[in-house]
Amino acid sequence: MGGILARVYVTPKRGILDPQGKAVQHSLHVLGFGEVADVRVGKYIEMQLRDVAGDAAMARVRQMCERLLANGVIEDFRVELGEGRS
Amino acid sequence: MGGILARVYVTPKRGILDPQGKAVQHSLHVLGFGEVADVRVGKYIEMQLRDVAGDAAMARVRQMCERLLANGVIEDFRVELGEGRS
Amino acid sequence: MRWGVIVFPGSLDDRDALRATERVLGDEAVPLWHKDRDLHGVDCVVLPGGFSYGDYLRCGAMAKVSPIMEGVRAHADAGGLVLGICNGFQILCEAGLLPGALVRNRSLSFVCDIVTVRVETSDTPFTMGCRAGELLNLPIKHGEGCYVADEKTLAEIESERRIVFRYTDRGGRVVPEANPNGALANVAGVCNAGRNVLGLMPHPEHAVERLTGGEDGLRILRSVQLWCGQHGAGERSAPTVVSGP
Amino acid sequence: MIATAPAGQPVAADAAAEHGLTPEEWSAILELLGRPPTLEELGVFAVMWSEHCSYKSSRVHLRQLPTTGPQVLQGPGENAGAVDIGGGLAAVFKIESHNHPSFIEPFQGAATGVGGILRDIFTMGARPIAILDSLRFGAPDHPRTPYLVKGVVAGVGHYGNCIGVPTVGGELHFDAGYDQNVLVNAFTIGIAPRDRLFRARAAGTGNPVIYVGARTGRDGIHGASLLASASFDAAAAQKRPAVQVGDPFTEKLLLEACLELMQTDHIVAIQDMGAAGLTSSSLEMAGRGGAGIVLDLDAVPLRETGMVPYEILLSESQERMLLVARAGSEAAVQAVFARWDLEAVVIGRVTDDGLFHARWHGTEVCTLPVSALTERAPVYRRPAEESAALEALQHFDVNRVPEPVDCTHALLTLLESPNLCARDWVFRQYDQLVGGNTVVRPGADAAVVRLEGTRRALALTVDCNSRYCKLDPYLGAMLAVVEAARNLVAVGARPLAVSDCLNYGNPERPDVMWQFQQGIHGIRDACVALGTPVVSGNVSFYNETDGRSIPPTPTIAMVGLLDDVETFLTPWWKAEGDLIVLLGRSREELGGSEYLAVLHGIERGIPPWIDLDAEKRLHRFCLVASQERLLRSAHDVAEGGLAVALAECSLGGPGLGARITLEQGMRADALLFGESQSRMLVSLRRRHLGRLRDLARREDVPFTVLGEVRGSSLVIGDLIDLPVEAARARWRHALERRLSG
Ligand SMILES: Nc1ncnc2c1ncn2[C@@H]1O[C@H](COP(=O)(O)OP(=O)(O)O)[C@@H](O)[C@H]1O
Ligand SMILES: [Mg+2]
Repeated sequence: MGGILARVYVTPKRGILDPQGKAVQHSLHVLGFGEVADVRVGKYIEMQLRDVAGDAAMARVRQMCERLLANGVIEDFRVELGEGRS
Repeated sequence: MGGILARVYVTPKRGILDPQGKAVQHSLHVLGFGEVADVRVGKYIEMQLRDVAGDAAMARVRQMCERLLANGVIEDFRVELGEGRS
Repeated sequence: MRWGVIVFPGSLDDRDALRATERVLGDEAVPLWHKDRDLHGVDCVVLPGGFSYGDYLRCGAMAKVSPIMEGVRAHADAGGLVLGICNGFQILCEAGLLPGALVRNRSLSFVCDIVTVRVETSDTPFTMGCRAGELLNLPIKHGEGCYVADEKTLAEIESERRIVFRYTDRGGRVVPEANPNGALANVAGVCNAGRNVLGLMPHPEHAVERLTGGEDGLRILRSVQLWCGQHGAGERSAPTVVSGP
Repeated sequence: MIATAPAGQPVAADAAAEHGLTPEEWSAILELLGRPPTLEELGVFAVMWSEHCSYKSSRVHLRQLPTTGPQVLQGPGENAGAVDIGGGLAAVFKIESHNHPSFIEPFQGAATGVGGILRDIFTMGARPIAILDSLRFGAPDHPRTPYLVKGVVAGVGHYGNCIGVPTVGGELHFDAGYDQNVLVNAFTIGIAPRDRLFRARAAGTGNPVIYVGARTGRDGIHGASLLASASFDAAAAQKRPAVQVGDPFTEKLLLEACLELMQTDHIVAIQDMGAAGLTSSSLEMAGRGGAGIVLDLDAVPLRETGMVPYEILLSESQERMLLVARAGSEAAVQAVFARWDLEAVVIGRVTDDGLFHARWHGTEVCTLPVSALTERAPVYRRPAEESAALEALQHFDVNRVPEPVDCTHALLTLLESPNLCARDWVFRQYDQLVGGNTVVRPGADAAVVRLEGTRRALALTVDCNSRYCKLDPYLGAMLAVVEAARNLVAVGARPLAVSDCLNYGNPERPDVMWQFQQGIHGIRDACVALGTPVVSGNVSFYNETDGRSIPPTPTIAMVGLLDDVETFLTPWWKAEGDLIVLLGRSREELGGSEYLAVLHGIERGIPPWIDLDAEKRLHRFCLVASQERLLRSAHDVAEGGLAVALAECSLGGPGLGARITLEQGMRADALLFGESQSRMLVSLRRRHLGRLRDLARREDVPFTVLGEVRGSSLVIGDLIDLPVEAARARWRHALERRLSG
């Protein structure tokens, strides 16, 4: 059966220091990409889910984010659901 | 002027070992999320670009990915362009 | 001989590499600044351990684009010796001077320990003073030392005997329990096709004194001395190496 | 938030309350200024007068600690203390707490704690050479404990590993008393030429004040200062400031740039920006130098848009330093930082008017007498009274405790218990080697770090038994000092000096204040007796949640010196046939022992007694014996008593067994697991027995040959038969198993 593909985007909260983004921006400038005004580096997580219906899935994935995938103190997350590979 | 917001998705290549994805999947199972059949952990990078037109931007961002943001040996990347904050 | 140790922003074991080559081996050793392009005529350039650019984005990703790497590439193409230790190994892979890549340890946590590695070939300037099959006890300390490569690449480096070190148990057996980071085929170090560029996760420069970490690292550093002695300091010809006994 | 009031406008009493200032403190401010303060000035008063920055509850008591001695180069009062270690070198060290932030966000809290103490050290001109971490968590089975432990350990490792300073030791304890208030105390030691220590005294009217390092964001406004100055409760979660994220990479650049600049003489004064950021660093420099300072807040490099002066003054963004340079040195200073890709911006000047001026968009938002914020900060003699409950806690009848039927099983249970099992899982996550001078790594009684280019080495340890302190805050504090010293002696080092981190509950509670005073007295008496002055330290009050305080926890970091690094010792047996000797006397003392807690669930009684003279004789004996190379190993007898100490000698290193016979003469459990002080286990070659015994007689140290190193089991009379290999695996993996639940 074709399951569900969940896409999770975890990004540093606004206002929270993102040292990684800062360092990447610096290197891009050194490489001559001066047009880069700001960089934020986060996580992108793809999950294949089996045996779950779409509506239930959303709630489950949000739980996964709160309990493991994202750190609510310093990170925000966003979830998208799509057609999974079978 | 409102610049361009570039979204870059970097994902581990299929067939390349992704220890982090494996570990995350394991932890999710331990937490009772048995429906998770596969996990890939990648990066999500948001960049604010200034003074560039959309078509040129795409080419520039792909260069950034090839030269720095992604490692072709183990990673694939995808770029999306959108409306940036000004 | 003359060693050069590159200092990237966030290099940490650069001072240890300088101590090992200068104070312990008694060679000439100079720091090389990442913003330079010139290697100041060194025979062997060391990319030291550490967290260049904080390991942000990917280990070695940002170091690979610094000016000094142009010098390193030219040096390597001319047959000069390049030794990448830990973060240096990661940088060489990122720069494409070595095959494969290094990713998060399977445990997902940093590991500091003394491990046993087996010398897989003495047919490199870095191991010509060792016996193939010889066991060395060396420190490791890394969070991203899991060596990965696609099957084709792995098969290739296997057949070309370019896997220079493997993690083993104390008895020299290649077993999963002896693998500290999940590396494919227990790979601890590999070299390029020209055999003049070596990368390894363990730290030979931290095993050069009885009092601090043992002396097995000298087996590797002395091999480099030996090779440079035979090939004349400064000379730039691809290494032709007689296999050890 | 309060900071949205218009800049430079006067505020009223209610704002003071919001800032945690008492009505009395508010009227004191009005009196000092002769007018109501502006919002910015109020914020400055709030942080400078906070417990964390002003030490208002502890100052009068801290004065009792011994802080002088021939070895002391810098006592308390600067960024860190310093002692003379010979060869023209100074050892610069300090321990500091980061408790509340680590409870809110364990990884970043612990990481920024390490980052902060590292800055304190290189601010003095010293290159950091080692870190220790002292960690305390709640019961292992508390639902939040594993998460906190994993986060904190990963955070400590992240910062230390990434900046390239080895973490060579520490401690880890579990106690339900820390369920809601974990303790994360980080220690750093660095080395500098003794005649080139940098201090934080602003001087030279007209000299530029230069801001270096990371940009200023809204991180932790009122974080360290106010969080650490009020009790913790559900509401604290609301007032939670933006969490500080550590950037060890930037700090590494800052470290190298500062040390490079310190080779020159462009610097007049330098101070890191820690708690209360720009405000406290500029005020403390001005205060120490008796100078004034004017800051142009428009010049401060900002990370975020729309920041108001209140936020700029109080931000606790990490990886920033403030320095006063000689007039004319601006360009030279900026050149050094540019080489390391760091910003260095002139944001003010030193003045001679004794005032703190902060200007923004053409208005002066602060005009304050520096002394009002520093030496004229409030000082409290808070009421202190022993808790009524304590006496009951100290009373217990050992005869009601059944002796164990199977002592081997009892020993194994102890070896697997959270406070006694091996810490490998922790320190494997730390780079213990970078720098190339680590001689004794974590796992021994103390770490030994060679002094580059000399024959000497430093020994480092941090210790505290908070159960002892709970049962007797005076004796407990004394025992913490004594155990630390004994740990140094065990590796062959002469104790030099102390840095203490005094973690207590709410000082507004008389019983807590009493615990604190008793703790100070204990440290004072032990340090005076052992000749180890306190050269730096830190007080962390308000470790209390919903009215419940932590056990009193005065962690003692101690530094010792080996004149010849080759004479260092480790705890474990070295060779079959070596003799095993116990130094010191065992008494029937089970009060407050790990044995009672683990096997009988009893945490009562009176901690073991300490005879400081006997302790000193033991130290003298061990140091002579190690210098004359009469010993092959030494290990102090601590938590878990003689049996656990013997087991540790077998389980570590090569893993050799031993044959031991003990004179009975008291309860078997007291004999095996009692925690009598001033004891040390040593092993030696047979031929040295005579000389060692004579030495013991001369130094008047009780000397008992217990047996010999032999076989693959630890055998103690007919009480214990422990196969080393099997026990070792269980001891090593117990911690990880518990944490993975
Ligand atoms: N949090 C920690 N970080 C690093 N090392 C630690 C930590 N906890 C314990 N250790 C190390 O484990 C060993 C045993 O710790 P401990 O039982 O406190 O020793 P002792 O009882 O001699 O003070 C010591 O070498 C100590 O440095
Ligand atoms: Mg101890």
